[in-house]
Amino acid sequence: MKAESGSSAMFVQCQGCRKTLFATEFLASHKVCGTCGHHHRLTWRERVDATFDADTFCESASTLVSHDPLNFPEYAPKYGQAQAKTGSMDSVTIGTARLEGLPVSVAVSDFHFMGGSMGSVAGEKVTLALEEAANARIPAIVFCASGGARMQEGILSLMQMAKTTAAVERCQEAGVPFIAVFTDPTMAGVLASYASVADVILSEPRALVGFAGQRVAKQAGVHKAPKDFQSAEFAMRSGMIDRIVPRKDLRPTLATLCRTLGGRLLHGAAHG
Amino acid sequence: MKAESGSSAMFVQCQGCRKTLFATEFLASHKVCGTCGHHHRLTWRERVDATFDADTFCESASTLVSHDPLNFPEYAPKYGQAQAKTGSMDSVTIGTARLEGLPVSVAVSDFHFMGGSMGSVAGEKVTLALEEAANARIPAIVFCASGGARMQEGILSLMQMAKTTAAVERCQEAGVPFIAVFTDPTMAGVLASYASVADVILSEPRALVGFAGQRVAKQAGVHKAPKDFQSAEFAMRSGMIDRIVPRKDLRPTLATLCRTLGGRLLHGAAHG
Amino acid sequence: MAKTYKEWMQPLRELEEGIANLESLAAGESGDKAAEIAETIRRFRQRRDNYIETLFSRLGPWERVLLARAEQRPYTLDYVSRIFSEFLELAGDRAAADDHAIVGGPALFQGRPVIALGHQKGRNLTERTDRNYAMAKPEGYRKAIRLFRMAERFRMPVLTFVDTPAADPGVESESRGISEAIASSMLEMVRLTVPVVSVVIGEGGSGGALGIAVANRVLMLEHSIYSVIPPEGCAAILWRAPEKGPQAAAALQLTAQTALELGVVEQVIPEPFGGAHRDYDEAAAGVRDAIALHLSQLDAMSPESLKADRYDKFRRLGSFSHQDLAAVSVTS
Amino acid sequence: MAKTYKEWMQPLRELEEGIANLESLAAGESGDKAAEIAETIRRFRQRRDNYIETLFSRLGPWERVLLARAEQRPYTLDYVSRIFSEFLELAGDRAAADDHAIVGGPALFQGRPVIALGHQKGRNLTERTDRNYAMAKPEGYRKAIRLFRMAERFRMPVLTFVDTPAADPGVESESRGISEAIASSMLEMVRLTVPVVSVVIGEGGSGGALGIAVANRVLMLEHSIYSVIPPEGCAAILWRAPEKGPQAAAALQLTAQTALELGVVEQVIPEPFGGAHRDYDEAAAGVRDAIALHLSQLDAMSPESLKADRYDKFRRLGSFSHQDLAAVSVTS
Ligand SMILES: [Zn+2]
Ligand SMILES: [Zn+2]
Repeated sequence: MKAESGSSAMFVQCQGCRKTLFATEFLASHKVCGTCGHHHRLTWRERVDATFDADTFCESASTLVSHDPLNFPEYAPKYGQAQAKTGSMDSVTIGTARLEGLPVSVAVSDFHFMGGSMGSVAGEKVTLALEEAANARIPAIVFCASGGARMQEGILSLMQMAKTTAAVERCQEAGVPFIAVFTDPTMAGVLASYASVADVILSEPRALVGFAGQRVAKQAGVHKAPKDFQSAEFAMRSGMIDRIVPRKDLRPTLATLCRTLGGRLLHGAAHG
Repeated sequence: MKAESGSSAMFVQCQGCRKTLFATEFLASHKVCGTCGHHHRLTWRERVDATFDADTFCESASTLVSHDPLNFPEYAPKYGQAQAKTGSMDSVTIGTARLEGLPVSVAVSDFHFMGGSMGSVAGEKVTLALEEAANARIPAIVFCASGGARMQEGILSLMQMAKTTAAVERCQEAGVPFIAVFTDPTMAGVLASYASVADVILSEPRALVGFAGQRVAKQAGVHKAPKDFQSAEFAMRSGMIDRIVPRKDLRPTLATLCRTLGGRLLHGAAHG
Repeated sequence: MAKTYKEWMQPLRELEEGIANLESLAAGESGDKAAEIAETIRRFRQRRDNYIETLFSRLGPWERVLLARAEQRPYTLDYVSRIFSEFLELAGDRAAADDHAIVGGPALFQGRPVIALGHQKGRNLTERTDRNYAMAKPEGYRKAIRLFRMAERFRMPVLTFVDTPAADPGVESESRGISEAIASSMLEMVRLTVPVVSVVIGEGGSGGALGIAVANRVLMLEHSIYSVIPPEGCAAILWRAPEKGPQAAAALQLTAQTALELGVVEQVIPEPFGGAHRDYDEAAAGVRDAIALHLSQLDAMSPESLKADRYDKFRRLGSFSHQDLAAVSVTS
Repeated sequence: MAKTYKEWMQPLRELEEGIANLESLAAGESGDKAAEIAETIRRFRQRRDNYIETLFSRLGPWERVLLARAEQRPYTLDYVSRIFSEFLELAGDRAAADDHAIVGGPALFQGRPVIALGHQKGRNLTERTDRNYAMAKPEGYRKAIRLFRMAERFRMPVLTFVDTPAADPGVESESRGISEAIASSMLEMVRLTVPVVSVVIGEGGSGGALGIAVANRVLMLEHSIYSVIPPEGCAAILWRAPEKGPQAAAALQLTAQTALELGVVEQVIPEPFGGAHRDYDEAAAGVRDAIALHLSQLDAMSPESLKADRYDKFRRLGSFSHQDLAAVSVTS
């Protein structure tokens, strides 16, 4: 949007259709364009507000910060700028919340923090959120929004793929459902790890979803791609996504999944 | 072959290249044409002789016969003729044997008995062979040669697919390897049940391997098939087969699989 | 040529149309005239019911095939919407595609979480093409496997609805392993330690049907069929004459009653008067009650015994004996 | 432009050629002349060894990348043929295809059954095309999953060899779920209750490498690399200049030594003098001994603790702290 989120401008311009929209209506629809349906990116707080019961989100591990293990060029200042811009310490925010009254463990990635990239902190927090779900026997809901691994942390960033995937096994062992929601974009190191092995995968419409970034793919000589290559719709056709869910329907859809797949957790193991 | 197996003709004609071959050489190569490599079908006894250590095959359940549960038109006389022609009671022969000294449980389907079709008896015998492998903790080796389910036994034939597949789970639980060998043809109800869930699938070259019989496929409007559609080579390209093994190499290949995948059974559970 | 469903149903349709005409006529009348028409309608309805009764009292094998395939019959989603609440369809095999010939997802059955899935036919050309005539491809069975594993992980009973002429036999299906997919789906069902109930609601067509029907209890609707091969295919192979489907249907004995007698199914669920298609709600209620009954029995079993029970059910099926012994059938 | 392997190795190649020429010269001589040539050869060899020593004592980050990628290096099957007996390659993902970029199968390691698998590069254009430059597609990882499950079922240790620039990023791979396949392969490795040892033998390229390297013990050959992204890709993203690979290589610190210091790998296996490509047998012996050592340690663990050990290994990896606490790295 032209207008900064949280600013008091009366109008914003849609990034999909370029129409001018009333800011109040735009915010009321959680930044979905009433004309073309374009789903604009949300900050983690906007996502929490749009999804979970009011005032139920309880954040944890909020003070974790990366150590810049490689002393990577330009990383420290970029990291500081992202913190200043977003008010968060890193790209992923975790905690517990309620969804239509049901307790859930939550992780939300925020693209506004260095492209939602996954370094040591994001990996640790996703892992903590999945472990919390397994330990507390509540469903895990993870909102993905990431360009991939955070290359400034080198090989340790790559290892977050294995670490977060391993945590999915904890959920599976505990029999708690893990639901991933792909939002624009869900790419590379995040897509190729915990996100793709969720029990259920939902996606917002037209989110970018893919393995190789466009620059990497181009270098590798990818061509003859269909027009909607690396979209949620392409991934859905390819059998990778369960449902493409408009933002306004996400809350009830997630609640239904918690009541069915996670139903046994609520009522005790009455059957089987 | 033009000459009946077991006859004393000096020459046979290859069904692949139509060349005339010396019967002695032909039999010495276990009916593989020395010129074009065509693998002619074997009787169950020829297969046992070609594969296992001499005089180690010990047949079981040899007296099982079908009951013709639907009193299906023409089934009883056809069944009797097949018995008279082959000297077997039904299409599958089972037992135990040794392979390079290693004990194995064996099932061999014989295409000469009503096209190797799987009815109640074949299903029972394959199940018994797999259960024997699981119980005795020895590898199971099954040679497939079948047009599919024996429709004359109606719905009970269909149920043999579930029954034999369930027996595979017994092998998996027991940790004994189950190796299937596809020979010409391995089709339909056999391919779509126990055969396809073997741990390792070997196939003889150019065996017909497919789901729908040609007549059924034609009725369903199958077209634009590649030239080698429903061949072992096509199935191999499609990721369904581990190795295409010429008949002369089957014995050492199977032995290697028994020593590696089944190695633990021989030495006791020394590790892990 | 073998009779079609349309030809077979022609007299009944004429009666129904007559009744409909009279009903619209009656709407414009009052007094004696109205009473007279009402009486005629009553007589026509009686005649229709008598006709149905006669028709169904002497259903031949081929009529049973026509009935099981009738596009008026309720399909999987017709039952699912009536039997479950909160059904949420999930999609994709996580490998290649989503198959619209098989639908499934979590739901609540009488308030309790379950996995429901089944073959889905289409009612018009667009739907039928989209659903591929309920002929599932490998991705359909692989989606089913995903759902079975979910059921196992979350301890949910599995309820499947069977209604397919056969699995898809095309080149793409073959190259993506249709045989492997069916076999793996069966194997996954064998492994389940949760209750599994399957209901054949229309056409139980060979391996494509069995691929999602390896259940503790297999039920069949009264007018459904279950067959190792479509009768036309059987006729094509035996007599090289696909048009001899009716004869093959007779020989194959593909009825619910035969399946019950052979021990293949545990219960035949009665259909509403004149067939399930005449009252979807009543048909669904019958299926719902049957599922509830069998689930309540299966609930008494431990996870291990549910798996063992399923093994034993299929282990017993067959009809044979030792040649030199007294001929005793293993089934029933 | 960044230096190529060929340019970098030019002086060494000239020395080697000189030695080869002298050797063929010597073959035709005898007496004093022969002794004289032998002495020259000796001096040339000495010079070559000194050159190698100098070269390897001050390897820059980019030279390390070139070395790890060198097509003279031994590839997976070169190690497999030297380390195992009775290796039998298995094929197919049982869903769509067989991927020649990953090879694997059962084998005997010092007489004991194991599953061995790894990325396989090609040495000439035909081979490289067939192997897709060791860039595995979904079917490669799904074949690996099949082999992992076999290892679990038959209680065989898993030994993987890592050598890939990256997973295949093409349209087909995307449409068959390359991301899902990599993630599922990692998840399958997480679940294993048998010992797993992975050896990075050349190029450990991002997710494509990690997909078969979730092991209890990850080892790296001295001159192999392991990186979250190829340096050229990193340069393309950071500076929009793929040719700045050398700078990115320096920033990424993709060496075995760094991986060891960060706790990512457990051991760096020394290579023969001048690199693994100068003596395949010696290189393989080093790998064999390292595997034997780690397997003997893992053999002491129960199935459950092997799984827990693997979880803990990756659970620990990361470098962070609470902002308001003393900055203490979690690793090493
Ligand atoms: Zn718009
Ligand atoms: Zn020939």
